[in-house]
Amino acid sequence: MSVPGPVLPSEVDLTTSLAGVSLPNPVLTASGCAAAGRELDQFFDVADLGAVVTKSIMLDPRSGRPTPRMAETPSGMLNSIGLQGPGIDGFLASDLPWLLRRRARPVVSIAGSTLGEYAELARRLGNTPGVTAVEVNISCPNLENRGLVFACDRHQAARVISAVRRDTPRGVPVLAKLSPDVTNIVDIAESVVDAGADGLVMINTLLGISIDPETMRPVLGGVTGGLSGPAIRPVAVRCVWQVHQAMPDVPIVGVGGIRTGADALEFMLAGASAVQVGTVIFNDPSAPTRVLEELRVELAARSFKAAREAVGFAHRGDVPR
Amino acid sequence: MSVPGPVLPSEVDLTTSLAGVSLPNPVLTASGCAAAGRELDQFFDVADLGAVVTKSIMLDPRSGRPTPRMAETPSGMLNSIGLQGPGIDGFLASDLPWLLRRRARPVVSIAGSTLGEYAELARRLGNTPGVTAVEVNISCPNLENRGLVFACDRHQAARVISAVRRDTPRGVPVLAKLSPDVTNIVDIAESVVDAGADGLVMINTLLGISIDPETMRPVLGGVTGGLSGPAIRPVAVRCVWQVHQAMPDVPIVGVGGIRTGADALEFMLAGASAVQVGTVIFNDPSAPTRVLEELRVELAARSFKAAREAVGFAHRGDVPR
Amino acid sequence: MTSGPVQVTGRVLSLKRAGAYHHLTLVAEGVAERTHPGQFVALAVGDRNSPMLLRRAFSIYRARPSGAYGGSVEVVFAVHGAGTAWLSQLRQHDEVDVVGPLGHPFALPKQPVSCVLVGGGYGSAPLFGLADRLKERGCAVHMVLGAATGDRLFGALEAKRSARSVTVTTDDGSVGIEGLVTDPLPDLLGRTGSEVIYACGPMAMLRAVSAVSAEYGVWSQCAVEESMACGIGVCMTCVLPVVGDDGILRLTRSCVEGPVFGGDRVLWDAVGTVPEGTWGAPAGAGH
Amino acid sequence: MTSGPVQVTGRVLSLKRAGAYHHLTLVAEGVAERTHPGQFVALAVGDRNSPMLLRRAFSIYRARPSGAYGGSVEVVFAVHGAGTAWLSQLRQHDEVDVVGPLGHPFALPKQPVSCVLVGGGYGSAPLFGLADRLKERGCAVHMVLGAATGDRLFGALEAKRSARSVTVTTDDGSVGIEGLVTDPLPDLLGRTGSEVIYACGPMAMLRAVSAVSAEYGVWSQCAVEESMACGIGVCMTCVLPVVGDDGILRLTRSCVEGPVFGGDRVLWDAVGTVPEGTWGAPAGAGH
Ligand SMILES: Cc1cc2nc3c(=O)[nH]c(=O)nc-3n(C[C@H](O)[C@H](O)[C@H](O)COP(=O)(O)OP(=O)(O)OC[C@H]3O[C@@H](n4cnc5c(N)ncnc54)[C@H](O)[C@@H]3O)c2cc1C
Ligand SMILES: Cc1cc2nc3c(=O)[nH]c(=O)nc-3n(C[C@H](O)[C@H](O)[C@H](O)COP(=O)(O)OP(=O)(O)OC[C@H]3O[C@@H](n4cnc5c(N)ncnc54)[C@H](O)[C@@H]3O)c2cc1C
Ligand SMILES: Cc1cc2nc3c(=O)[nH]c(=O)nc-3n(C[C@H](O)[C@H](O)[C@H](O)COP(=O)(O)O)c2cc1C
Ligand SMILES: Cc1cc2nc3c(=O)[nH]c(=O)nc-3n(C[C@H](O)[C@H](O)[C@H](O)COP(=O)(O)O)c2cc1C
Ligand code: FES
Ligand code: FES
Repeated sequence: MSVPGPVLPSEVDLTTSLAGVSLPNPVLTASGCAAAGRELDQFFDVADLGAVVTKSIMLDPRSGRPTPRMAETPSGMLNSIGLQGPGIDGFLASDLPWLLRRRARPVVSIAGSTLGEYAELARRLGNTPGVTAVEVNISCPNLENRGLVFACDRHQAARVISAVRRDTPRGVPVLAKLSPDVTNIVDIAESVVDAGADGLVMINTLLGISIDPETMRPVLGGVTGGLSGPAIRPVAVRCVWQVHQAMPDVPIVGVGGIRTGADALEFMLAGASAVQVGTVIFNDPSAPTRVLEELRVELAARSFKAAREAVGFAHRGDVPR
Repeated sequence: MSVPGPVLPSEVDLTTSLAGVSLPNPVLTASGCAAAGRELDQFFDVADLGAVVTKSIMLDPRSGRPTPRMAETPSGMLNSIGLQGPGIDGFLASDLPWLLRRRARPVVSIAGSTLGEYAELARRLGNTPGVTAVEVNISCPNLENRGLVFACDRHQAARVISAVRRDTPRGVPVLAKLSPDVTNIVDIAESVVDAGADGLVMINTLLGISIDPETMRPVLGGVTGGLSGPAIRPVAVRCVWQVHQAMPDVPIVGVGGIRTGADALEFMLAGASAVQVGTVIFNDPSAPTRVLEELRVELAARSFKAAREAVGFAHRGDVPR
Repeated sequence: MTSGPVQVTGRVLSLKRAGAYHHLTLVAEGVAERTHPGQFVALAVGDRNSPMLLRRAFSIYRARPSGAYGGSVEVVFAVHGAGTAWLSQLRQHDEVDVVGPLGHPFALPKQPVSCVLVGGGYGSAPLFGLADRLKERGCAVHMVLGAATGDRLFGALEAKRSARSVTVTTDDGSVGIEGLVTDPLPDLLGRTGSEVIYACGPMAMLRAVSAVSAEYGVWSQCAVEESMACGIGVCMTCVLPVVGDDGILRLTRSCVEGPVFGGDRVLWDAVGTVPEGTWGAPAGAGH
Repeated sequence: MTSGPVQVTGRVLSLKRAGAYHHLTLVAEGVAERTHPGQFVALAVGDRNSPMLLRRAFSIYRARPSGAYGGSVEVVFAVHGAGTAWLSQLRQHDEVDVVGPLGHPFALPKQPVSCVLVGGGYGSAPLFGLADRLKERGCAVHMVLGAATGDRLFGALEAKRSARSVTVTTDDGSVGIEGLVTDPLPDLLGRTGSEVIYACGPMAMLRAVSAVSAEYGVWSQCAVEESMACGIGVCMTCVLPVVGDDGILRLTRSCVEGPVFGGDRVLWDAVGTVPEGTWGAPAGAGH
């Protein structure tokens, strides 16, 4: 680590490298919590972030699930949006050009119901300049395999990633976003890395249910939903820790319940090179840039001259307790 | 359901049946959150509860893990106690007789590191009168199988349950306590039921990590810990829902983040015949009896004349939304 | 007038009871000058570690760009769950994080026509600012305020100062006419020759108002209340089935494209479903 | 005197600054009459939905079984994290759920011997009640209070009224003698012929006090501060290695079997480990 000594927050080098692509800083938005950046740009300049991760985009327009689509839970929430969106054509026509005009770095999240859809999405994106990275949301039911979620099966997960990797230009990293709802996250991580993932994003939401005390039926139109927010942070940090421990050289983007710069630092210490702010944006639309500024202060307070030095720091046995 | 109409809380029939054993009410303590009942008896009469579930007991005395053993997290906590306890002899000599003298109904939780240990524990308990039920904590590392947790493998889980069932007297139900850290909870549930489990307890804690911002190392002496508390409630309710949906006739005890009577009702609506109050005891030592009284009021407010009628109610499609 | 929302730390100037409701005045710089009637604010509830992550949305009752203490916004709310319970415990000078103004305001008629403003419960709150604007344009304003019980009426007295005529209904008849807020509408439309109905209140009321306006061939503007996680358009939780200007039925975000919609554009009966024909609906999806 | 803890809804009677600390007085029925010096209370922080589930433990500074407003307990605390920050924002009449008194109190000598009471930072709080009891038994009381800086000393003035002699140390020398609280001990033990040391403060201080008492052959009673999830003995988080009366080394709950332990019974250097030979330790376990 850096020689201990007073470091000013303004002096901290925040640049990070995301599987070969360099970013001005390690704070990103989480997919589905920032749409395509436009609305947040009313609260801060989206180009100030390391990158903007878009809502997962599918091949065709999607209506999503019936409402209610959310339930608040202790320090978290459940959502069941069902990937509502304009489809890849609408996205490429409107959202992506806007992000590029604003000089933001777009990480495009893609989702599919079949292997073929993922491949087709990768091809369409591959022909489009300006994409900083592709994030592959594999927490989707596989319609060709009894609706089992791709991310919950090492082979299905690997097939998606290798299909996407094949059709994505060399310089554009492919990031696999993993689900925590598995017996062995390291096993899935190894499988997608073997299949060509340049980095990992952890974690997607946990499957949950909330029952409405008035109707006495599940709150969500979709019955089950994804649990997110600070409630799940210990699970997310654990996933990052385990996978970094097993594969210290694989870049990891940490996500799950980040509310403050201290939370972001926790993920970096556990092994994340970058982080994403998700649900907390609903609580505080300025959260991504606030977290970034707080992270800078936290790093300086611990005499880190560069954010990179903090990555995986908690694994080093030589640190005195 | 009962004919809608005003029901007084005092009129609600709270009796429940736990895999054949009848209990005066459906509110229990969660293993490891109530020791063996003695300390809580200072705050309420432990015989007022449906049952007292003891801290998981092992064959031999156990020192447990080094401290720190806890970390507070948003609406939850991590613990890594490491099953500290007196061993079965100490338990049978002191804790069990005390519970019986107090006329409480003891559900004895057992834990082992090998199949043989579980079997031996069952034999020792089988010879002891007064045990209301045996709860089998299978969220332990299997020392004979690379330390893999029994509850995370359908075969290992089933082997433990069938060994315990074999040596437990007929009239004493064997309850399998499941871990949520699996890809498919229904699969594990089916496997242990096939192996002879008379009922299921869901859920044990989720695996998590918290990193200390000061030392920049994991807070817990044991590095990873179990996440519990209201934060995990949506995951616990989901597990109960899924398993009740798949096996509506298998008795389920719901546990995970219950703080109020409304929370207890949520578990019952999802399919639990009884519930356990755990972490919230640390927040409020009177919580088990408070939850019981609140549950009574919630049931009456919904015109349930008996707690039994609420079990699985949220699954009934005919309920108007 | 500046547009787009701001995020500011508001301070409680006052919190008063108003019948069954609470009337909260927040000093919140920059919000009032941007506000148009029908817009709302989203308030964070609890402190920085609050277990309640989602903001609570409230219609703006009054917005004063400047005052002795700086610009302020006022909301009227009912205690419903833990978030509004927290708000009801606020004390003077306490801080509340405010995002606003949010959403699409009521559209105003170009001509000085007669208008009927219908409010259910606290739904009357945004109608007073609207009434002022309409009167500035020379419109005649008639108000119909309804509630389940008398203490859940909001602003009936103020309405007398604001509107040319005021009709009050309660379900239990404790105040005004016994019945629903829509009962007097046909008669009032006829008597006043009104060409627009503005409405804010529960979904069932909005659906009924839309039906009346369809039947009587008047234009309607309804402010809806859907569960919102973000209030700013990024989460997609707050959608309902709305037919766009292009005739296409979409699940439309009520926080940014609403909360005010033309009553004829919303498929009221299909709220909570994905109706057949919705843009992007899975083939053969019903509900 | 009744024994065993109670759980009651306390009410804030006052909250005052005391140097770097806050001095909180709670009206809490039934707690004071059960309290012995060295015991503590566990306070719930936040409201019924608080994201902070674990109670915070505080030594009882004063306990008055009755008063103008009923029985009260007083604690002195430093703002450390979110829970103590919440406590520091309490206002008069606010409610706080109190469980107490908890834990094993200081053991009192049977003979009227001379005693040295050592307090580090807010650790001096429980020593005043102790001093009163000791004096009732005819013991001479000498106090040594230390802290990092002057504003972190608690009760130095009160000590002058309470004790026969008072020695004050600060790490920075801003008040009293520059140095550690243990520095004056050898001299004081010699001068006063004391046979017991009572101590409350950080672990490192308690370890040093125990070493001094071992060296000088005096008995010591140390009140420890381990992270506690429940405070009542059900969770097993608060353990530390202690040798029992039977000579067996166990990981012992500091909330019920402590917080006061004989200084010679605690393996101070092994806190945070499972030392070889601990009852139930896995064979060959070191740390
Ligand atoms: C555009 C808009 C304007 C509104 N204006 C007002 C107003 O002027 N006065 C007023 O009293 N209420 C108004 N509401 C409703 C108000 O937002 C809810 O009563 C409030 O969010 C309930 O929060 P709670 O914590 O008390 O309830 P809880 O049930 O604990 O809330 C849990 C979650 O559900 C959401 N929720 C619950 N009920 C509603 C609801 N009716 N509408 C939307 N979200 C809900 C909450 O925002 C929260 O995220 C408005 C809602 C919207 C969308
Ligand atoms: C028997 C006993 C007596 C105590 N007496 C006093 C006293 O008189 N005055 C005083 O200021 N403090 C005292 N403490 C310490 C006090 O409990 C902690 O400062 C307080 O819990 C910190 O809470 P927080 O929310 O501010 O910090 P956080 O760091 O946010 O707390 C997180 C968790 O860690 C626990 N924790 C953090 N620090 C400590 C600590 N030092 N000791 C135990 N648990 C900790 C908290 O209880 C909580 O569960 C005592 C502790 C014990 C065990
Ligand atoms: C409303 C909502 C919508 C989401 N949509 C997506 C999505 O489209 N694709 C995806 O990969 N993750 C999606 N997520 C998951 C988040 O990106 C993130 O992985 C998860 O919420 C955990 O992070 P958080 O706790 O910071 O929100 C969504 C989460 C929420 C709350
Ligand atoms: C401190 C602590 C100790 C626990 N010990 C055990 C145990 O010994 N055996 C067991 O089966 N579960 C144990 N658990 C898990 C609980 O019984 C329960 O399954 C889990 O905490 C979820 O419920 P809760 O959120 O209500 O606490 C423990 C939990 C905690 C917090
Ligand atoms: S509330 Fe989030 S998009 Fe409307
Ligand atoms: S704090 Fe729970 S046993 Fe001591």
